[in-house]
Amino acid sequence: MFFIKRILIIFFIFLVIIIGDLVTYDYVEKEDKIKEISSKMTSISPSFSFASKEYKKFVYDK
Amino acid sequence: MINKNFVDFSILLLLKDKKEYLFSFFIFTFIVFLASSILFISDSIKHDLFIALDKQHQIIVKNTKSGRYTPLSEEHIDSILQISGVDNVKGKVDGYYYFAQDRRYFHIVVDESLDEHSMIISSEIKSILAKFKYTTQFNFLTQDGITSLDIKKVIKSNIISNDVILVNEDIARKILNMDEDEYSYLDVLVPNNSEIDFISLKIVDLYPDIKVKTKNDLKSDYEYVFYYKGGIFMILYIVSMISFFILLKNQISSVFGEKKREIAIFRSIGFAIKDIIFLKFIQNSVVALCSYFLGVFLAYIFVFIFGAPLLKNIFLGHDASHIIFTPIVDVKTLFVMFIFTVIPFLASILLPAWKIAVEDMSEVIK
Amino acid sequence: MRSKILIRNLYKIYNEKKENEFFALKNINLNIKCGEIVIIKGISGSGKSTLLSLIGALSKPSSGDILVNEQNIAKLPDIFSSQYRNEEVGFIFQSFNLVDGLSVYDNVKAPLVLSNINQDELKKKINLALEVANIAHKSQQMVSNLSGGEKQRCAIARALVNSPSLILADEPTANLDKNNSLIFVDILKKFKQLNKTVVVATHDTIFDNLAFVDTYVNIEDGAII
Amino acid sequence: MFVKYLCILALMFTVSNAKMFQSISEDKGTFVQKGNTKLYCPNCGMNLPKFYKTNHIHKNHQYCSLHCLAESNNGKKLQDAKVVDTKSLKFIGVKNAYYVVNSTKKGTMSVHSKYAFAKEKDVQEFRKKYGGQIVDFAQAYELAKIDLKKDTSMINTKRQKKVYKVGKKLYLAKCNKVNPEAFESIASLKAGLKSECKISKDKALQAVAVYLWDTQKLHKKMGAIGSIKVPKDAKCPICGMFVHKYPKWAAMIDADKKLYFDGVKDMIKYIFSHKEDIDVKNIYITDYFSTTKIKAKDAYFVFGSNVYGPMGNELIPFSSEISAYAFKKDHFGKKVLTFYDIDQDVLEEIEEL
Repeated sequence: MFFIKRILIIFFIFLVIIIGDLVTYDYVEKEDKIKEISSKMTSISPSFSFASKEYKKFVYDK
Repeated sequence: MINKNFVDFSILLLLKDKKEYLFSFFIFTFIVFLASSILFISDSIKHDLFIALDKQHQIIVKNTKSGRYTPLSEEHIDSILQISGVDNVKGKVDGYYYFAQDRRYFHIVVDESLDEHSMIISSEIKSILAKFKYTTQFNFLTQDGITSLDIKKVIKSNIISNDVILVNEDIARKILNMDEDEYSYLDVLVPNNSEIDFISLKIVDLYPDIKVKTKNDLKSDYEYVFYYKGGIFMILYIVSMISFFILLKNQISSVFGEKKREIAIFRSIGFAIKDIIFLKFIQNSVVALCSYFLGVFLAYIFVFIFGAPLLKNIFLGHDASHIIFTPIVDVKTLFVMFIFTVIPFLASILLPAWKIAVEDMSEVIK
Repeated sequence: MRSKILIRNLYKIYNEKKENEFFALKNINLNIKCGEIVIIKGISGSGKSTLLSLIGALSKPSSGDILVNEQNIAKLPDIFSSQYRNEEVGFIFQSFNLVDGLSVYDNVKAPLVLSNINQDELKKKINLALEVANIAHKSQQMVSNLSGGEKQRCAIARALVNSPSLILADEPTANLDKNNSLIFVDILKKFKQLNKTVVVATHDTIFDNLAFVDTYVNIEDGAII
Repeated sequence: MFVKYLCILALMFTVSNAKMFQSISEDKGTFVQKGNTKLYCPNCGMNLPKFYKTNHIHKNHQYCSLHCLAESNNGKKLQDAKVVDTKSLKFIGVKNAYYVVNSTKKGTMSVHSKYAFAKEKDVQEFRKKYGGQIVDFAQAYELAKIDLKKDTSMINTKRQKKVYKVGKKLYLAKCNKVNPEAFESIASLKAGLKSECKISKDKALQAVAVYLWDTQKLHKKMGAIGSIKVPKDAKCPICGMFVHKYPKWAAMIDADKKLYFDGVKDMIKYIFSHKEDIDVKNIYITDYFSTTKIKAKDAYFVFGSNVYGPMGNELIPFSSEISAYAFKKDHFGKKVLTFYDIDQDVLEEIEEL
């Protein structure tokens, strides 16, 4: 039981960290930023390259 | 059936054999960590892209000539406007400027609010320009010579703005070498969603060279890229599946080998078959649950708090240091992962444990 | 006195109806009364261990009945035969069959974890058994660090911890030196005082002609002679 | 591979088309008008150098195209007009001009292009390259008059869908208040706006001028705005379904109590059973194409098409006759009806489909 309690406490700490991070993240701001920029673009293509060939095709061909 | 003494005793036995379980524990944790990291990253990218798509018009029109993209003209706008059901057509200037010194492309996007001497850049571009000592302004090399723009503002890099430079429309045309009546894309506004497909067909009918993409097409493209079948995902999933099966084999053999005698001892002192199975169930549940949650938690911290240092490059390429992943936790997929890892893990232990438990143990314990 | 164990027409056949069919026990009839100490003698392979594991419900007979406390354990389903082993029987094996990696205390605790008793009672029962088996001073030691005799006593403590009325010992002295064997004989005496029914299967001559033993049974080729 | 894709992408912007065929730079042409409206077509306000090769002159007015010439003279016979020779860029009398119509080069303000030449040699050369038929001025002028109706409707569509919106936005953002009533022509309005607005591009200025002229002086419609707002709990009185789920099909009777329907068909059914209480002016429906609120009495209904509403076959409403007929053609409709054409027989016919 002691062992299980110890694990639960560790997980609880993790959970607090994660929930804290989730709650404090400003989704609205990020969403606004993305929407702001995407409303200026016509055809959005993600601005990143991808390691696989298929992916590059997707970004730069379409 | 569940009693404290029994659970305690199971844990005691688990800790006794911790060396054997530790290997499984680490492998399991690593698999879950890897799989959920991939899941978090792809979900986060997908989420951002879909938000970006939200603001898009329903139909995007591009022109091609002999398989290459060519600009569209005012004439295209005029004729598409005549189609009934189309409410508005906007021509947009958008393209890529090659920055030869760093061998990379900048995405030039029009922002009408800017004047002719300033631009807005992303933080990623800011750090690239800073490498070449462009801290307050940047000189674009155009057909008519140098166009110098001041950096007015730096915006945060996100999935679509990472390589973006926002400039005035005239400047964009200058940088991209486009004439006044030329457009890179057309945005077609169709108020009635059910007419979108029909209207895009009509546009293609009008100009066979034109490539029409609807919002739904784009959406399904993104879905496809982040679908488990797509490229890198398949490889990663296969890797984790294979290592998972290795893990299972390891775990089963540990039950079959030395544990056979131990099980027989417990049977002789009065453990019923169900007790043996329950004992193994408790032990392996502890291992599996701990690994699963530890894997998921570590993946979250790795991806969203530390920004997925190595994995990020696989997904976003090497120039994505400024992109921050939006924390998106898809509980449904995590649950599916739970079902597909923890359940087979437990099953693969309990079946051999049961098999051994029902054997005649009088020979083993002599 | 009441019958503790009543065995009737007991057969144990290995590889039944195959080419290498082997009769381990043939038509055994035995009556052991409450509080009796019974020594089953015979050379190795004569079937005495098989008889013991049948009495302890570790395996099932091919035919015949074993009545313990007037209950036929030969036909019990697993869940009840396990309960019977747990509550009624204490085993002492030749190879001790302790769980390596656990302490003496935890080994003795093993039979008790199935029943939901509170911590104090658990401790009391274990300590009592350790006292009886004279191993209390080593209760926190790992069993792998014990000598043969200590292991034996640990096994005895485990057999006693649930205070069973029947104790089955299979070649208890085979792995022990002379001294420790004599200690076991003393413990056997103690069992007699505690009014436990004890069945010992052995070929050790140390058990010959003991005054407190009620019955000697000789077994040869699976049959009582 | 990576570089290859990027190169293709980069190339797409380096392959640029030449400027419009009609356009020349200002110093190469002849402009007969005086004052600040010198470079603007008096009929439409468009920039003359930009469409120079289709310019026509009549009584000191320089028009951007044959379309504008015909429109501002109401199709009267004109023998003293002058036209630009496409080759030499000089004005010649229309009587001596050869016109090439329907060539593959696009015209100005018209679906059929009309270019004039002084010499027969040049005509043949042009025709070889771009096709089309050679006609004289009288024939070309007739053709322009025939095209006038269609071209005007096209121009109006474009203005309503796009130019007014662009113009309004620019006017509100970059211009001082201007009263279009004070100007006698769109060209002078545009010239006046030049000083009132912070707009340098001719196209943008044109949009503002067209917007002000058409909507404030000629009082043309800007195109409907707003849709029927359906409350969440509104149920269709005929079929009992929640209407807010189908905003594209919403219809409304704006009486003492507002009634909402999930389609024209259900609304008509209701109207037939409550004929005496309902004023036709209060009936609103949703235009299929623009999803905006329009009055039922001005609408056109397509019946028997392959588009289904929430209640199956529907009468699909449109704000203009043109779009109704376009829809009928595209979606295999049977008939186009006005609101007053709809009677019990039509309703029965729908049910039978």
